[in-house]
Amino acid sequence: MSKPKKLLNDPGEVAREQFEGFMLAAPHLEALPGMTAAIRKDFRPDKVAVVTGGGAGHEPMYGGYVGEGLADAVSVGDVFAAPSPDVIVETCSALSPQNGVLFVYGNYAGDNMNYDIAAELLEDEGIPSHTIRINDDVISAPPSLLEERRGIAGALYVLKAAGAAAETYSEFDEVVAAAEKALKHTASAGVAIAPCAIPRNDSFNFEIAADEIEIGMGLHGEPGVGKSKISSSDQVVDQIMEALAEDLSLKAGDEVCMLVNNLGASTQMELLIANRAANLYLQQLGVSVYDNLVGNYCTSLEMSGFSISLFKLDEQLKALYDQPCQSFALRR
Amino acid sequence: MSKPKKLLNDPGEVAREQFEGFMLAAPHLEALPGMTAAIRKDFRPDKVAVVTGGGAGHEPMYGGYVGEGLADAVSVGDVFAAPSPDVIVETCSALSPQNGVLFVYGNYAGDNMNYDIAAELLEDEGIPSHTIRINDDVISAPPSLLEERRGIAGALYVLKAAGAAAETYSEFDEVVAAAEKALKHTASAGVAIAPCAIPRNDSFNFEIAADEIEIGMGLHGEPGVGKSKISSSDQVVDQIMEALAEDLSLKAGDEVCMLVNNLGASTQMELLIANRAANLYLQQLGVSVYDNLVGNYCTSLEMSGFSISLFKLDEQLKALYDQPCQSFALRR
Amino acid sequence: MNTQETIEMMRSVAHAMVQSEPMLTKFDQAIGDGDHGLGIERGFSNVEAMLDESFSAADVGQVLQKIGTKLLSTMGGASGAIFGTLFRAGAKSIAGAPQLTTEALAQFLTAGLTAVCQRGGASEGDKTMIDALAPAARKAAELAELEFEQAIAQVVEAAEQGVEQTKEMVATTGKAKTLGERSLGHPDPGAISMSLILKFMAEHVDAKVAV
Amino acid sequence: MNTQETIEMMRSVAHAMVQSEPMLTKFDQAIGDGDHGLGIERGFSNVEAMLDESFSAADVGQVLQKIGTKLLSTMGGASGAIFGTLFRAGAKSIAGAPQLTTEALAQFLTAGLTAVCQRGGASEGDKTMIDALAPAARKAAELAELEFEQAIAQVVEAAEQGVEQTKEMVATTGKAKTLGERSLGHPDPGAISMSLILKFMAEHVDAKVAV
Ligand SMILES: Nc1ncnc2c1ncn2[C@@H]1O[C@H](COP(=O)(O)OP(=O)(O)O)[C@@H](O)[C@H]1O
Ligand SMILES: Nc1ncnc2c1ncn2[C@@H]1O[C@H](COP(=O)(O)OP(=O)(O)O)[C@@H](O)[C@H]1O
Ligand SMILES: [Mg+2]
Ligand SMILES: [Mg+2]
Ligand SMILES: [Mg+2]
Ligand SMILES: [Mg+2]
Repeated sequence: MSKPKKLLNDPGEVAREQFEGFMLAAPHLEALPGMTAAIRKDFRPDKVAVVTGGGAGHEPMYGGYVGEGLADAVSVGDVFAAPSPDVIVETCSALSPQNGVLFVYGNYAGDNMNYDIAAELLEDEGIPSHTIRINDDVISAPPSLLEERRGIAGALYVLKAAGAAAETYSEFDEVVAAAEKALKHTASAGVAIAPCAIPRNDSFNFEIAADEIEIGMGLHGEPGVGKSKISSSDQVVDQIMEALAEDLSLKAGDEVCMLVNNLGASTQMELLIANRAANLYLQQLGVSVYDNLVGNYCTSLEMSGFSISLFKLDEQLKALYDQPCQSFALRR
Repeated sequence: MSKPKKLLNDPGEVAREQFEGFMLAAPHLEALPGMTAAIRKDFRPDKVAVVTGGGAGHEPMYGGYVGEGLADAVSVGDVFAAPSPDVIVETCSALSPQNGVLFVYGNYAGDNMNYDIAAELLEDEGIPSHTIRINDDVISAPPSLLEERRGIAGALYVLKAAGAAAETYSEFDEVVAAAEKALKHTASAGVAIAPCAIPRNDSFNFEIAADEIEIGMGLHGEPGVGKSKISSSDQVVDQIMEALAEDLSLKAGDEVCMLVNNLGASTQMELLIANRAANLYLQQLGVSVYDNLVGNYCTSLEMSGFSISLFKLDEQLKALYDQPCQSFALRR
Repeated sequence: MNTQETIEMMRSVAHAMVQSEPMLTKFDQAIGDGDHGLGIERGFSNVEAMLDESFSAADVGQVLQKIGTKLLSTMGGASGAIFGTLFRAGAKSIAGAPQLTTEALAQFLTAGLTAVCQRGGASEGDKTMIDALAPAARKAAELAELEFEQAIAQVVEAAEQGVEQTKEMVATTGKAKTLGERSLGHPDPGAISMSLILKFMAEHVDAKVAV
Repeated sequence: MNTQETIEMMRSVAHAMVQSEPMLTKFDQAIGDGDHGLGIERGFSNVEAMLDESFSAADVGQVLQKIGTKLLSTMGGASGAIFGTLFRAGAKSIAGAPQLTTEALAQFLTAGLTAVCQRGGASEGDKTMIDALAPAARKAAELAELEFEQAIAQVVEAAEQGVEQTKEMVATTGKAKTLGERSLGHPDPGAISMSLILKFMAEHVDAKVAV
């Protein structure tokens, strides 16, 4: 078995060091002293505060989506581990939010529990909040078990819509409704061809044979539809697109944004080749692509593979998507 | 030995397929029929035409830097192979340039010869051109042999400055002078920790032992300063930064843009940790960072490692950097 | 066991939990995301540091409550919330208790169990630490009349049997959830941690008896 | 050798060059970027396709010139420019020649050599295809009086000796350049291609004689 190989300093300090490195490239943010958490310097306390976060290891998610027209604050945990309630509470308090907090994060047991505890503590302090758990991974559970679905790269679209809504709408409930609609309009699925390793561990989190792939594998190696023999990129993309099109009930005339996202170690070439097939699939369906992102937007350390996310537009969501945004990982 | 593993279709068709996938995500460009080449739809023939290109395998370089405020056209060859003179000539002709062509590409024997032949053919057609060969890799040759230095990720800064200059200045020579100055103000160096493989080949282009790295390794596996035992990221970054600071004669009070670029398969976490050390190095030197990019800007297929590029600003270059740009891989 | 003895016991439990990282990592790699050992190490090394010479607490309840707060605030991940909740809710139920008796332990585990089930929405049979915690709580209640030092070994046994049984369960929560059938045959890492906490209590007690 | 025979010979050269891809790839992986074999395959498969039944040319010079143009326009990379230039400049020097004699070959190689040196700025000893081309050109000139069929084997031998010598050279151009000392011991892939082109000419001639 090959071993993970990374160029690091103390592997126990990666979460802190990567956050410091990120902050240096994100001068529009202010770090909370002693924590891997940050807020927008230009946050207006009278707007709804969009707060995100999760475990480290998915860079540039989530910190990369904090900024104008996106989220307002982020809390980061250790690698693949949700941040603790204390950090989340301090992050929110640093915003002094006057119009409530909208939590937007991935639907994982650890995040859910830590954010729920934080929300209860905030409520004690008189800060109301609402929670949106991103569950865009259509392979992770059937439509009948939506609350079981995991959150992956589609978070980008939900954060974009929530952030734009928070800049536009003054009513808390309006912002919540827009973000919830965005989530319903987002569907994602991935494929992994090689594993990832937590820096402190000297072995990979899972194994995939040299001639195998796994469609639907999650960001931490959670299984998808099972291992299969490696076939062609086109075939894999078609299988993924079919799942997404079905989930969003796509039909001719629909308009979507599409993200082809690197899970980590795939070549940009593989992403572009997948993007080709994904576009051809939509063309055949008569669905048009309004905007198309290809790159490293939500990673899983050095996992090799990619995910595809679709964001089905309507008039409102398109207007929100069109609003400018400025952050480390997304500028429009 | 581990084998390369990629999710592709026909490995002989990667250059074409990745280009098609790229074009679908770059609606501001128009492809030349039957070629892996494209021009800006909104090119104004009266401005100086900035034309770039090179072998495939470095995505999003170079096509990703074609658009408003950047290059005007790109020609792409097969993997790690310069485009042929025919393609380059057709690319330029498609622009119908009325104010000359400024070629900006990496300094490699193959590119130099094919672009030189193209330039001669263009001259026969009455289209004058000037050539800038990017040679930002400070490890690849000493300052006394500048013309031997290879071009790597620093191309981004030269294309940014050349593109902005071409939008701003009407005189051909002014644009050339600005781009040449930008090149002189750019220095880069990289480190590789794992090799890359051309998709058609079923073995890697070179080998690095599990406990070794190579500082200064080029985009195609060209050797750098020799193999060394893997140490800490901080040590490697310091060594790279020292080479860059010396080359640009950096001193307290200077201002730079900095790019920490993924060669391919490194984790975003490693990039951010390297970015931390690179910033700390500059802070200690009293050099301030005006803008800081971290991500996949110029890759070498699945090579693992990163490069750091510095762009030393003066008033003119800062003004050019500040100009807006819109492309697949760079938006400001 | 008085407050000072409880502090000493929990210090050695914390130390031993930190040492268990590699083993826990292996099990979370098998059916989870590989970070459970590191989370336990992070949380309990903070607990160990807190329980230094300068640490003091009014009573046993406060010792356990402070441990819970430390776990909750420093661990993160599912297990930070879960074990933090266990210690905090359990401690609240024995607030002011001057001695850690078997009855107090039973109360602690039972109240903690209720809180954990509420917090995470899981119940017995879902292949979580609950499958070690619930039988341990029942056994402690059953032995409530015995001295702590005499009861603890059987409580550990109950927890370890619970761990054994998780091997036959299909995970329905946490990162192992979607492993489905593939989680069969592997024990739940959180359940192992639960049983280890109790086991290291027993080992500390035994070592003291031996001395 | 007349025009039609030259076409046939070059068709079998092209075919054999395409077959040499794996071997050339290995050598370019050793001291270059691993694409030389693929470039040769790309260029010569286009040449082979061009030289089909419908292909016609006025004279030997035109055959070689069309081959050069095809290589230049389809290969890309350093070798596309280099081998394209060799064929185009070489062919120009024997424009109108009705027969491919040894003298014509010598002229072709010598003029091609000059053009290649000008194009890329390299010269003998820099560990490039020039190190196979230059001795081959000299040998052909030396044997100019002999029949093509009798001379070609010795021209191949000169080229192959040139390839051998590249093993002792340190690359100073192309992607192998910065390998420096590490390129020692490995032959130059472009030099191998140069010698193979001549060798496959000789093999075609031999096969015809044998028939
Ligand atoms: N809802 C839940 N209720 C009780 N325990 C849970 C729950 N979800 C997860 N766990 C426990 O947490 C353990 C995993 O902890 P850890 O690896 O730290 O969390 P994560 O899943 O966030 O990586 C599991 O083995 C399980 O025992
Ligand atoms: N300046 C030059 N003059 C002559 N031949 C050269 C020159 N540069 C490179 N070559 C030849 O090209 C070969 C490499 O070709 P190829 O792999 O296609 O090019 P690239 O270096 O662009 O990958 C080398 O082995 C060498 O023989
Ligand atoms: Mg985790
Ligand atoms: Mg090449
Ligand atoms: Mg875990
Ligand atoms: Mg080559």
